[in-house]
Amino acid sequence: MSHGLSFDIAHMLAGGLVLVSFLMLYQDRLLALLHVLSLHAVVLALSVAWQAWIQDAPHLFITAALALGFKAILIPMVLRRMVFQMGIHREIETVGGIGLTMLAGIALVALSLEVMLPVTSDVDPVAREDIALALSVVMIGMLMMVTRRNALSQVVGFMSLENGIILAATGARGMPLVVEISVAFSILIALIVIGVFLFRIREQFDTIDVEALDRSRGGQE
Amino acid sequence: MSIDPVSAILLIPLVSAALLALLPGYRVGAALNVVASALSLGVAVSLLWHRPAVGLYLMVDDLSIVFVVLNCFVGFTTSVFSASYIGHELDSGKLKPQLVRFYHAMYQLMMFGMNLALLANNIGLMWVAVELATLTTVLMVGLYRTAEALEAAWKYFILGSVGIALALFGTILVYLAARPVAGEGMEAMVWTHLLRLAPSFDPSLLNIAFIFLLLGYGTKVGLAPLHAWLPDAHAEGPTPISAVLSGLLLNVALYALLRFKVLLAANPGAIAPNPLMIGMGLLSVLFAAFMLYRRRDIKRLFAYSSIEHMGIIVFAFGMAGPLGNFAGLLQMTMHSLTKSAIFFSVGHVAQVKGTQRIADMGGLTESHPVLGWTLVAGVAAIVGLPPFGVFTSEFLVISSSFSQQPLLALVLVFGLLVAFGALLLRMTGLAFGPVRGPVGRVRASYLPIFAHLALVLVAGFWLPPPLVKWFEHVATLLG
Amino acid sequence: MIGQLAAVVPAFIVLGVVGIVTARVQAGRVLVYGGSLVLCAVLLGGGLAALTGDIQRIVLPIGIPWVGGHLRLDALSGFFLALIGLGGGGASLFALGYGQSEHHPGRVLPFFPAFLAGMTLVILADDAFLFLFGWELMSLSSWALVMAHQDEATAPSAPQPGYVYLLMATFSGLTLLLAFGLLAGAGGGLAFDNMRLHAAGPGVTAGAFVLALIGAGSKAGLVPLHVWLPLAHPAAPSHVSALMSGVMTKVAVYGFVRIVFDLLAPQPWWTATLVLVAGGITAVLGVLQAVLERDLKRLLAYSTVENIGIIFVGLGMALAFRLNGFAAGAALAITAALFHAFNHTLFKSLLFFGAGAVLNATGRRDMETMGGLIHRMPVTAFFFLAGCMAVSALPPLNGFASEWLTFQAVLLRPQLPQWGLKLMFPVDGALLALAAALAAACFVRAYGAAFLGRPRTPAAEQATEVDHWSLTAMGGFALLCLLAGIFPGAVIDALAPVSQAMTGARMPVQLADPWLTIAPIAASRSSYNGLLVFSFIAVSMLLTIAAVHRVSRGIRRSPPWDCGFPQAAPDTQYSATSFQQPIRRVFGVIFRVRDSVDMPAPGERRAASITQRRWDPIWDPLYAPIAGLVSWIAERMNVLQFLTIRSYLSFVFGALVVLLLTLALWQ
Amino acid sequence: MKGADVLAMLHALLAQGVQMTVILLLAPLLTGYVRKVKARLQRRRGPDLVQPYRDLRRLLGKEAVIADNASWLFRVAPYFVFAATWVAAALIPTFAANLMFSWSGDLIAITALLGSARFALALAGMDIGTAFGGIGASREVMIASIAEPAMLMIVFSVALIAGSTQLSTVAEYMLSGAAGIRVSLAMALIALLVVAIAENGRVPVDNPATHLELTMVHEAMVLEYSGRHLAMIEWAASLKLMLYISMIACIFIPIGLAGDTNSPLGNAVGVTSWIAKMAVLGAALGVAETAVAKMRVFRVPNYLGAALMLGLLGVLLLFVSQGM
Repeated sequence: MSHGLSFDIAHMLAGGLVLVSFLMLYQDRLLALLHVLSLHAVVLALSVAWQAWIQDAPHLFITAALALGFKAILIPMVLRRMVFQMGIHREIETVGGIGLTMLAGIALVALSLEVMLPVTSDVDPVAREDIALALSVVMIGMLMMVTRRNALSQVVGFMSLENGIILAATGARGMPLVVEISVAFSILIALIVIGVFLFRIREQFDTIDVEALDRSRGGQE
Repeated sequence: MSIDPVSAILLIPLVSAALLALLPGYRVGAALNVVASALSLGVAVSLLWHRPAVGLYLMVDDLSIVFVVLNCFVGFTTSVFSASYIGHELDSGKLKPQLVRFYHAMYQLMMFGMNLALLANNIGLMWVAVELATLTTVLMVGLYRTAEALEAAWKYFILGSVGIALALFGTILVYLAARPVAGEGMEAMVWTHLLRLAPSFDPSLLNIAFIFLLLGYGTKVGLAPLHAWLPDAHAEGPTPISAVLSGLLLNVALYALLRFKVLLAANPGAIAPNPLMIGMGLLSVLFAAFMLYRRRDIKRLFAYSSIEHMGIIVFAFGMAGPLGNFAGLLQMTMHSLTKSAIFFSVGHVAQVKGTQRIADMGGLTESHPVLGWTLVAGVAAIVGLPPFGVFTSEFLVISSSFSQQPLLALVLVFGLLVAFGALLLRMTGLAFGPVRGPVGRVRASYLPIFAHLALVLVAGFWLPPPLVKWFEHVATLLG
Repeated sequence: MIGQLAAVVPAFIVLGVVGIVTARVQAGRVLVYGGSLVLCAVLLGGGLAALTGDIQRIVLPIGIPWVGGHLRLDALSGFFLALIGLGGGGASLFALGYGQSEHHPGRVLPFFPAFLAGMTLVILADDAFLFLFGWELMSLSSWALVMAHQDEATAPSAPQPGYVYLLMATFSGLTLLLAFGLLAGAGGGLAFDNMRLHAAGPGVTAGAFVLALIGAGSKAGLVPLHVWLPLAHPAAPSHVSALMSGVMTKVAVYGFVRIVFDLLAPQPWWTATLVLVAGGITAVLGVLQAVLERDLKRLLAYSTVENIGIIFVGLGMALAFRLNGFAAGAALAITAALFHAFNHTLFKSLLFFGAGAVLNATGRRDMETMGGLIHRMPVTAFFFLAGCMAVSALPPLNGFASEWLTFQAVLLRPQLPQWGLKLMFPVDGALLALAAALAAACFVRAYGAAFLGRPRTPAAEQATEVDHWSLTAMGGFALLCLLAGIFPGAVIDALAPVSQAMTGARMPVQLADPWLTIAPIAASRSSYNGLLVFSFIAVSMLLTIAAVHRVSRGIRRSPPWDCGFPQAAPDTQYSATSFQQPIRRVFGVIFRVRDSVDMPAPGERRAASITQRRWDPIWDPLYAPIAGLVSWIAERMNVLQFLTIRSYLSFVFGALVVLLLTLALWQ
Repeated sequence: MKGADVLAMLHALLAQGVQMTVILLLAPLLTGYVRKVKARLQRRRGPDLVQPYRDLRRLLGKEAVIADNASWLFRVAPYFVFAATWVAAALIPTFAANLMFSWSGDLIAITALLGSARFALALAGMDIGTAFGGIGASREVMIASIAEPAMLMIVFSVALIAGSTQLSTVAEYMLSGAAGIRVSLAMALIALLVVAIAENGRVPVDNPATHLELTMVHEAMVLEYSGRHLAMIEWAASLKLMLYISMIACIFIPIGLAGDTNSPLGNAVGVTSWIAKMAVLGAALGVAETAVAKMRVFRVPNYLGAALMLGLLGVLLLFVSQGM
């Protein structure tokens, strides 16, 4: 198996993740956004699995499985239920226009590439593009977090950010602790989702409905 | 059987955390908490004489030992303070017994996280440890379960998560930079290896890594504009946690940042991290200075003062050179001791007055002479007046930076003055003038306050030679 | 000897601790003030001995570890130590009695010795750290003393004395710190000896000079940095006020002299002009505000501002002479300045003691509520009169001697090549003359309103003479004022080593002149003999009295002429406010004084009233806008406390993007 | 001490004593003379030249009536005023320069001595606590607060030209003609005339003869005085007038001043020329007082301010240029 091909495929998958990130930016309806999120996680899972294969690092398959099972299926499902529960499945929400956000996303990708270009000494010639793409995903994830009003979209943004980090971590050959990190992040995301659910956070992260919290604990003692 | 002290420092809090989670009863819990903290402190002090060999995961060097001892010391005094504080909260019904159990367990878990972060010889492990410490504090900030407390914890959690992510990305980049030189796997994350090999790393990757680390760990340090969680977390959490947050957690995050700064400094091709640190430091000082004026909540006030001081410290480390680094270390130590002492006083004051609103307090030197005067002394110390140690460090920061960067030093001095004006204004109102609010007695533990202030006082005119030697060595290490 | 003097500092601190412990018992007062008195005597003796002794140094293992704590005793520090010893000793003596009436001894006793310790440390310090340590300690402890009576302070809307004071003090400390930072250079040579050797460039020298002027000037009370002084000095207990006005401002003068004359290389000529301008304006503005003041202690504080101006004019002239290589002139000017500093310590302490005695006896600081105290407190009144005459620069007392010397320095008129100096010398001469005349007016008013006339309130009517400790302290200073006035040559000769060390020259030996005349340059040029003037006046007065009483028929007491309105109320007297009215009309334009009279129409039964509004030419255009600006920014920025998490996240994001952009551009 | 020294000293003491006695005794005469001149100019006969002596004797002989609440200060002040003025006057070279004690005080000291006297008198004015004393003292110090600096500026001008503040040295310098005619000197002269008028309470600043409340300054201050105290004050006022006129004479027309008190001829010339100068200047004062009207109190500061400015201008000119 030639190095060229294996890296090309890895590269393609990373590029695909960026593309899906843009898709996310484009979606202004929550339900569609959740679909794209699943897609994002699937592409990540593929990428991680591919890395596990070419790096001959079977433990990375755990990460891939986690990405697939947890992020592509479970979380979107939960979020979907929450969307319906809260009755916000029809809401449209962005801070700026979609076009502007997309432009900003492109600028961020350009910035990521620009800062990564001087990286030269790496033995893997493609690795720096990989990192640049991962960086792009991270940046777009953050952009998403700050341009969306709805708490759920912000969760989605954070997840795509985290996907970018996992991408970078798995792309870094031989990086230890990746599995632990991905597990830790999954827990973090779970906590955030639970928080959003518990606090009945509809609009933004800030408007915490504490009474809802008390109800969920079984009411006042 | 002999346990090596490094493991002991980690095991003591971990085991006691488990025990505390199981043991019912406030008194037992508080006592165990104090004992465990005292034990940790004892072991930490023993590290001064017997330094174990550097391992793949853990190590003790000149930089970390300063932090570890300080960490364990403040951890211990805070546990003493916390015993009386939490007792009062329990009596007044603000906390339920099972929450207290949870609190004590979390306290030790947090100490474990911080000690681990300081002792880690592995950048991955360090990251994990810092995040562990952060998450435990998130839980403690929300301890009171009030709307404000939950909101503060939530804010802390969200911003902290983003910081976590950014720091991790930076860590990955460092690994990537190290991999070609240090080889794959764990080797490329071991701090001592990294430092040795740093000169041959790819500088561009290091640069990007540092930016992410600066923002990631900087969020924990509380640098403006990443500070937003800090004031609320300090204000809404239990006061011992405010003291620990300001006194320790910020330091731990700073420690992580310093580690990477050393790495960058060792690489000739990398950007100087110093201008970035100076910039963020100054921004934090100025920002916090102006934010201090409109504060109505006494704990939030001192939280902003922590932001200001972190700004000064980061500025000092950014000025670098043996003088700047020395000043930064000293300032950091002094700030930990002083700020936690202030929070101890403030905690008792808030308990007496039943509120944290500054407007509802007044004339403390009249109604509660010990608390009032220690508060006055604490504020005098924190704003950098002699005979307290912060004066020494600020003296060094300003005098050394003015000859190098007169304009920056002027900005710093301006910020210090503005902050001074705000703190003085509030302190005057709190400590002097007519007595406001309830004047009941308080079951206070003055010992931690006195211990901290005494240390800060002595440091104001005399620094023990061994300490100076360490600091000087670390200062050269930091470049 | 320096060892003993250095040991005085910790001894003071120990006294402070004793003060904490024993604040509640009577013995505490005796212990603390008695102890301070003894230590001050040590300072006085050591300082006087150091005037003629060799330079002594020691290095202690304290302070910045690699620098150490450098201490040094030379003529200059000896003089100022003696000043502290004198002022501090007097204040301690006074407080032995005055302190009895203290309501909160716990708030005074611990800080009084600490204050003295701080000042002593400043004088002894020979490195930047210890100097500033002492400097700030002095500020902090005196602040605590100012805060001691905070609860009795003025209206909450007025600027809080303690607040403004400590803020300005810290400003001064930080400015000096910057000056030392410049002087130390990149090498961090914080010891003064390094700075003396370190040849700084002209830019650095000028920068350090300006910073030193601002730093020391704001502590001394130089306009426009004096605003804290009239707030803080009166707010403290009176013996502390005396110490602050009489001694602490001198410590600030010391700081200026030490940095500018000792540590710095000669500066460009405009620096001297700067000092001359600041000094002249300070003198006149200070005394004008004193004239308009009703509060006796604030009046004294403003008068301190005036005297600081006079001292700085002397120092400015010394600088001007020094940089033009006219050593004899520099010696004369600096001697005049230091002599005046010495005198000011004497008479201002005396006056504040007097004000304190009045405050104790009547509970009042407002002169409009006093009157006739000369009958109730004859001894205090007598000593206070001596102080008033001294501060008004009237011969044969000491204030005149030093002002006379200052005028002589103005009149030297060497061929100064710089236009700025050519202009400022005569202008400062005129300003000093104006200040001296206004000071006389000011103290006629103060003495007349407080001690003369008829009592205006029952409090003044029932005042009683104060205790013997206080009277002894006042009497001692009054005597010293007279002695320094009639033997000025002794002081000038004592100052010769200082002048020698600072300017490289000294004034001619004065005590060798016949009849103890002082002649700064030559007797044909100018000379003054305080002793002769005093004895002339005394002898001719006694002769006249003796002669007149031989021919005269004695006196008869009767009610004063009442213009046909018998039993006029004390309110009909000329009050302090009415007394200043002519001067207010002449100089009021500076203060934009507005008098609005509310005169009831005929038939109305309410009282007429007059309200006076005054604009402060420094506070209003300078400090109020700064305070407003800070407040405005704080208000605007406060929004940042209440943003959504998303906004905070966007800050993080923005920071990330900015930093990455910077990186991209940098590469 | 050798015999010759003792002799010389005794001689010097004698000269000094004579000078002091002479001015003390002649001062009331000068006052009477000015009054006489004024009366004649107003086509009155006026009182005798020696009327002031009679007044003094009468006052001295009378019982002094003082207020119930007068303090010791009130009683001491007149003597102090008298003594301080007398000492100041003794420092002025009237007929001879280089008198024994002339170096015990210079022009600045003379100004300050007069200031001391005024200080005491103003305080005395406030001692009783009536409106009159206060109003007088208040106005007096206001006037002094400008007149004194103006006087010092004049002193500066003169001192800068002559290189000394010692009146004897100044007089000798002026006598030598080295000063020539200078702008600053002229300014100083004008200013000195203005100041002298103000300081002596003459028209147009004050009127020594008035007792109208609204306008009086000096007389209001001393309204409570009677008997011997008043005598002292009156005498001091005369002394002061003499002092100023002598000073003007000594600085600006030092002709005939004896440089050495040892020569009888010199002394004789000195005394004669001095008396002549007094006569001329006193007459000039009388004329001036008759010719102008008293001004409102609050115009006085402008009037004196002009003198101050003139003095300052003179000093500035001297500092900036040597030739002025």
